[in-house]
Amino acid sequence: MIRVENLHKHFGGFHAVDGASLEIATGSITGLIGPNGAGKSTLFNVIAGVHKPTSGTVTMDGEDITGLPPHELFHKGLLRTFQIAHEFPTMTVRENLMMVPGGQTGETLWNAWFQRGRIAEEEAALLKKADEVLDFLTISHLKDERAGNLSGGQKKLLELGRTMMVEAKIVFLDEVGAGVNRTLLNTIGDAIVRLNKERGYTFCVIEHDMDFIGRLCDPVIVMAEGKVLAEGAPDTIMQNEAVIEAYLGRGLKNKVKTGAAQ
Amino acid sequence: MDILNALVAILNYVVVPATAYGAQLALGALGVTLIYGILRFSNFAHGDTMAFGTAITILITWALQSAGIGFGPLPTALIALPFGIAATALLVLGTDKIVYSYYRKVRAAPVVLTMVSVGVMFLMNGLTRLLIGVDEIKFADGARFLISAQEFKKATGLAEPLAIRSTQAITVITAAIVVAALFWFLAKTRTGKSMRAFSDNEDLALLSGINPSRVVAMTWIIAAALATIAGTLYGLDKSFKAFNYFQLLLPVFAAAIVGGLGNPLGAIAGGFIIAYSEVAVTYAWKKVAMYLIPGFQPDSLLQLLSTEYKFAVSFTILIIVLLFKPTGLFKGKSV
Amino acid sequence: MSTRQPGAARGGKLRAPLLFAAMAALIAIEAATTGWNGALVIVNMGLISAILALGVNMQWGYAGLFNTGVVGFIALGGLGPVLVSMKPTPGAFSAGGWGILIAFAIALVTIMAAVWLNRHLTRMKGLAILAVLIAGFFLYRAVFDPAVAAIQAINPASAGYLGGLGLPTLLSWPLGALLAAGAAWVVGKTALGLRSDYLAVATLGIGEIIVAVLKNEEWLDRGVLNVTGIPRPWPVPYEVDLQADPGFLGRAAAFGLDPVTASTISVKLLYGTLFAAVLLVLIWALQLALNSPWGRMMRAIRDNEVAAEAMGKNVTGRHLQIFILGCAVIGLAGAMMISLDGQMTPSSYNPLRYTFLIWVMVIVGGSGNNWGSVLGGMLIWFVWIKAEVWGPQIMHVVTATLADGALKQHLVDSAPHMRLVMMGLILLLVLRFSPRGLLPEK
Amino acid sequence: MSFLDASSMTGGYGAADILHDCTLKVEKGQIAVIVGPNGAGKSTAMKAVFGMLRLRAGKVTLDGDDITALSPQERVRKGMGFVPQVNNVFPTMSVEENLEMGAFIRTDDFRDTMEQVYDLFPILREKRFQNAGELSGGQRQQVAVGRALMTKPKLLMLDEPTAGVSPIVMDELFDRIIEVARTGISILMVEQNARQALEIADMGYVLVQGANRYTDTGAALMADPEVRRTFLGG
Amino acid sequence: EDIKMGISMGFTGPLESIAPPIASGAELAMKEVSDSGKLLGGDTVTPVRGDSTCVDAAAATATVERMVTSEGVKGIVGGMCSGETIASLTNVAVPNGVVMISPSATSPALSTIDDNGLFFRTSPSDARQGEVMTDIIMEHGIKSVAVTYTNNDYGKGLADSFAEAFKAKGGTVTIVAAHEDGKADYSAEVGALAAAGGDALVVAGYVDQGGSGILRGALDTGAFSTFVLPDGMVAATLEKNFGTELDGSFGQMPASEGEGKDMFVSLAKTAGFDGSSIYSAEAYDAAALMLLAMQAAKSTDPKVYKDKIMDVANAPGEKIMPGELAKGLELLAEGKDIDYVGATSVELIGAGESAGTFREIAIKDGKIETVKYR
Ligand SMILES: Nc1ncnc2c1ncn2[C@@H]1O[C@H](COP(=O)(O)OP(=O)(O)OP(=O)(O)O)[C@@H](O)[C@H]1O
Ligand SMILES: Nc1ncnc2c1ncn2[C@@H]1O[C@H](COP(=O)(O)OP(=O)(O)OP(=O)(O)O)[C@@H](O)[C@H]1O
Ligand SMILES: CC(C)C[C@H](N)C(=O)O
Ligand SMILES: [Mg+2]
Ligand SMILES: [Mg+2]
Repeated sequence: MIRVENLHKHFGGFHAVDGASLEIATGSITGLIGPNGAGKSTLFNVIAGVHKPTSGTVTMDGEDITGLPPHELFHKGLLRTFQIAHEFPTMTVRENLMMVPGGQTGETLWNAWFQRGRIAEEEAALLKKADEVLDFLTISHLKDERAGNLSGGQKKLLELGRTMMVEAKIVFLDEVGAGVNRTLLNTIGDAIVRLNKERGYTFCVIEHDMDFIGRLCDPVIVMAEGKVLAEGAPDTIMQNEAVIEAYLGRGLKNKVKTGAAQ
Repeated sequence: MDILNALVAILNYVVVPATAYGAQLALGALGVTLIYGILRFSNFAHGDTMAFGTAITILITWALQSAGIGFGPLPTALIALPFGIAATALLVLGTDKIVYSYYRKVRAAPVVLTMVSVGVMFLMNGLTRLLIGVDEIKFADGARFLISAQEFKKATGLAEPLAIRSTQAITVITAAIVVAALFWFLAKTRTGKSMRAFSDNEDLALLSGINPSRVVAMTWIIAAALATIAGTLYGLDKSFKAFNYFQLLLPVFAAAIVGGLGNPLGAIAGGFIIAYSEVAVTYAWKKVAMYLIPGFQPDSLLQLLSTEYKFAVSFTILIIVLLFKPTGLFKGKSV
Repeated sequence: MSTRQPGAARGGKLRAPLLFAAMAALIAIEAATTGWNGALVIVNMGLISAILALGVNMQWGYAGLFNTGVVGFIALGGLGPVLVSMKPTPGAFSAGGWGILIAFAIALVTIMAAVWLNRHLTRMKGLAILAVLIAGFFLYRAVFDPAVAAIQAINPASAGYLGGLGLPTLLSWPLGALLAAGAAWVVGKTALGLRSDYLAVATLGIGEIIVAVLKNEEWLDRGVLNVTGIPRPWPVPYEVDLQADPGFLGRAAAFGLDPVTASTISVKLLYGTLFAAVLLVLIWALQLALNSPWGRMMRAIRDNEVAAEAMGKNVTGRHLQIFILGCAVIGLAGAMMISLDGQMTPSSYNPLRYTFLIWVMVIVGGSGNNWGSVLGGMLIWFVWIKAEVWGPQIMHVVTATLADGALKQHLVDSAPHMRLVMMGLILLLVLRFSPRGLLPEK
Repeated sequence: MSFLDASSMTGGYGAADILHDCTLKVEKGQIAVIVGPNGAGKSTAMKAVFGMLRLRAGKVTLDGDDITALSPQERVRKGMGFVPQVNNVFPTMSVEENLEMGAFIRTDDFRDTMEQVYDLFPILREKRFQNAGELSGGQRQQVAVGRALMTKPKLLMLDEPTAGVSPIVMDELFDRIIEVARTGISILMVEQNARQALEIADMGYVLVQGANRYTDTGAALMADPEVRRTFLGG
Repeated sequence: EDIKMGISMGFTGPLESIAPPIASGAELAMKEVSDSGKLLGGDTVTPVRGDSTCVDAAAATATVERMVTSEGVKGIVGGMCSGETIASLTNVAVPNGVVMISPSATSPALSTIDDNGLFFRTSPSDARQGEVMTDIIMEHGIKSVAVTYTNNDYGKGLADSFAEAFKAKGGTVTIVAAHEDGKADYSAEVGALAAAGGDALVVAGYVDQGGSGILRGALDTGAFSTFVLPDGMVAATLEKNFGTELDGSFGQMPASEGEGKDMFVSLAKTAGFDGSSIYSAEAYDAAALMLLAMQAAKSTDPKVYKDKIMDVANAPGEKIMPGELAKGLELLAEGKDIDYVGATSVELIGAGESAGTFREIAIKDGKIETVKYR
């Protein structure tokens, strides 16, 4: 369980996160929504150790993890994806996945020189795993492509694929859906559910696609102006006036499309 | 009286020279910072661009002098300067066309452009020497001093002299004007803004209808002007020697970085920080202390570090600044 | 930073062997036209350059660390042979050695005290630290200065320094690597957090500082007075000894070689073999490392530090590791170079030759590719040396049609500067037709 | 002839073609939407229309003029505006300067256009002096669209303008796009929020592996169960 | 036969501007001998220039290696700077048994180097100059000086030997501060020197390097008005750049009494270069000595003629002046002994270096004037 208590993150005079407190229950798929600039990504970044909080604490299963560097959090089972894809551009798609698992034998120089047998075995296993993930994401034809050459959506898929390479406890997904084809997004949603059910991953998902949120998440936390605005089951949230006002809106005003010429 | 003497000593040996040197570094750093800010690479050829510009200016100065044209109390070279700038601009524009443009087109990594600039540096290096040779050249004329040491002593009756060279004054004033103009240009004018836009996101600049070749050309022309001005002022104040301009590169880069690459204000601040730290930390404070504390006769020179380490001092300060402000004092860029 | 590059290098699998064959051919042509002695001199320094380039390539090509303090680490490595293989100066250690050690201890204690205060004080922290540092500095100088003076007083014309340990020169190579690695640790701990060009200038400064120290701390290495006569490493003999050795003369005669040629060539071949052996071991180790998960991790870190950090890689730790390793390799090459030159001249360490030229080698060879670095090292060194000859020759051709006169005279006089022009031209040509280097990273 | 007529475009980044005989057309004042799986070549097609990709075959005409050989910035002057999918702001320039750069080719007074953009995206007015690089993902997207609107283009091309923006802003954006179209500006956009987009589209293109798979009016595509299932997420 | 002779100088690098006249000096002697047609019955001499860079030991070694092994030079005039000279001497010249005569490498270390009798120099060791300078300063009644030197083996060696000699004679040295050549600015050095004070400033530097920068700064700020200028500082550029500002300053340089130098300067003038430039005359003598020794040994083999160099350089024998090389060759051919005087009154002592006669100079009305020789 992740517990965030009275968290503040200030950029200069600007309070991007302004006293947010929330909990992500173990085993849940928690949705995090809110207007652009509400501080969602900033909150993620603070939890994941990219930013140091101005004040407040983050605990994971009772352990204080505030301000730990990202790589340590990774080894505690806390993974995250980035809103703007952070691929390794000059490496192949497959390598992008294979580099993920921690504690690989071949990651120390000594072993790289003197434990080559063991490394070969591990690599074979990793390769298989990576190919499975690529298959799942429908991009296995790109496995030897430089990741930098992927299309915008493909990069997002790769981003998600990395979290599937290891046994994680909790995964933070920052808008995996943005730019991803909706059909594929449905498949991704299914996968998230499956990982959640079968492997017991906890998810925290930022997403602006309300269909996706509605289908996957319970509970949903709404942030606005750096604070938690509302929290609850998706249905109730979507009825919440404040949420509609600040975030959901009431649909298109120009229902009728009238082109000038036709 | 002794307090005045101490003050004058500090002025004469620390403040005046460091200010002039700082302004010289700042002018050089402006050019480096501009290229870095807009074309996104560290231009190692800048020192040699300065040398080339100065060489041309000198040749024209000589021509003017032999034609009997002068500039009153000011150095003749100032009249020649615009011509030097024009020639240098042509040279760098040509270089850009023949060399750099290709790498921009293929979007080579910045370090490749930096290496390319090393190649250009070698070439320009040779070119300048072919043009004007390797000897030391003095081309300053006009009045040498604003205040000369002897006059000052006579006028004030102080034991310590104070001298301000006219070139020092010209350098400081020019630096102030140039930085203000550049700052205004980049922040307020359409062309200036389009240059910054280009530096931020080349593709998007293209999509906004900004003509990249124009931006690049403008950048080079301004850089050429800055280099020629910096080089000529430096040469007027000291003397011209092709090799020294290459050596100038190091403190110039240090200055640009301390201030924050890509930021004109930073270049100025950086220039002064480097200059003052070099002069002040290695200054022997003995005389000043003796003036201030009557009867004090120290054995040592009261010098924190010997002058051998003056470069080390400025770089140590640079490193300390960077540790606390990783992109320089004025929040520079990093590619 | 955009990484899109023009079409992949042509030549595919055969490219590397072909280019190395071409390099070999260049050397062979050089040997055929100017003799093996000259060619071997170039080869030997070329091998050292290749190792230097490998070290820089580890830092830049593997991890994206822009180290422009190469010259400093080469110089530090060069200190290795001085400290190991020179004879100790009699009486120097007892005169001032202890004083210097005590001074260093004082410095260490001062710094530790400052760090302790920094951690444990809350009020008046800055003031207290400043006071401790200043007091420590003066105490240090008070102990250090007389000790240095005492050492320098001993036979200043030819000694005036502590001297070395009088041990075999080969031992100095690992020591050179260790010295550089130690400095790299300190530098890395402080400066590695900086980004690209800022790290570049910080290391540039550090390189200058190291060289300044070597130039001015005469008790250590005689400073600008240079240490000469550094013994050769085993098994390299002296030519004059060979020329006096009847056995050798006999063998030389059997080959139909005159003693001078035979001896000079044998010495160079021996050096070359030693250097090549070191290079091969390094290449083997580096290739294995680069193609292992370790190498993959390094490339990931280079590509995107933030993402690598999020994927559980300790970016700072790895940066430090690769920085230290790269510097160690550079230091090793620095030590080898000094035992080839037989002398340590601190003032010769200028950044143009020992930082930029090495960088040119890495970039021209193809950053991220070990074999590229080797090729770049050999080729650029070859060019650097040959440009000295080619420059005037070109000038000669250029001026051949000119009438005698001031212009021609001026041009002919400027011929030596064609060396720089040549160098620039070749660099630009290589980068123009192969912007990712001759052997690009795959 | 259509206002924009990009026909039979074939080409790619390197040796292999990404686009295969791809055709896109937009009438004056109409909205055309491109949908398709990730990596189908939608962005590539947009770049091709805008002249950022060398075509091996095909032809692009705008308002009857052949512009196939023009450079991107010449096309801007011809009245085309483009919001790329990624890297679509000037990160170290302020929001206001970003908008000014959008109006770079304009010589008239663009104050009122800027006011309109601020009215459309009020958050941008608040952040007008902040650097665009410091904005949240969705805010940047708003800057990007705002910048393109500043050009007052005749043809506005948008590559996934709503990726990462909140529902309320997405609605506003589509509303605004409709209004823009009503003033006679043609719109060509790529969308993954395909259902919302097709709702307002006059014309829809489904692109698969660089080729036109389905082409029809937006409503017709929405109605096609096959299209819905395979490309629009049900 | 055509004899090739190497000239290894720093044509590029920090001393690039003083290298050409040195090389021209050497070439003048070679041309003179060639034209005379009297060397070993009509041999000609071809100079081979090489760039030693002055600072890069490896590059200098490669350059000299090329001269020796591929060009087959029979002797080398060079190197120019002491460090680079030591490197090419021990790494190339000694192993290959080639004679090197340096006109300008003045480090005391070269006096004791293990050279198999192959190395000579036509300039004196800096150890000697320090003593001479002390005497001159003392005679001016100056008891307290500040010293600045160019931070290399030459500057440091000279400054050290001077400081020692000066203190031994009861003088006070207020500060000994190095300056790096080719730097942008010398305010810090001038400031430190001024603060230390003294009646005169000794500038052991190079005239078209940092030395001038220091002079400029010290003059402009009024820090010093009297300067002591050793060899590296005495050159025509001094007159040109400082004019009368240096009036009252003085100094010394290795050079000797007699008309040799003047004859050389006028020869140089005809040949189109500045013979009064530093070490130019020494280079002429270096080349001349080598060629005369060949004649004396009747061999171009360095291992043979190296033993004749001291003979032709020193008495007894007929004195040979610059421009009289033909005469020297004739005499040697006849089996007579010569005493080469040359442009710098060559007298080789000890391990084959110039004995060190010095010319004391003073600056009056903006001109360098010879006071006397000592
Ligand atoms: N480095 C920074 N410097 C200054 N302000 C920042 C910085 N990073 C973010 N902000 C500000 O903090 C606020 C919150 O940003 P954040 O990225 O967390 O929003 P978000 O909720 O993720 O929005 P979106 O849904 O659009 O991604 C924004 O207003 C943004 O301008
Ligand atoms: N710069 C590039 N170099 C090489 N190949 C590229 C490059 N950019 C894209 N590609 C390839 O071209 C194909 C089409 O890419 P494009 O960006 O047009 O897709 P898209 O339809 O826009 O997808 P998305 O919906 O994910 O943005 C992809 O397979 C991608 O891998
Ligand atoms: C050219 C000379 C001034 C060199 C100097 N005498 C030296 O030994 O380094
Ligand atoms: Mg966000
Ligand atoms: Mg796309």
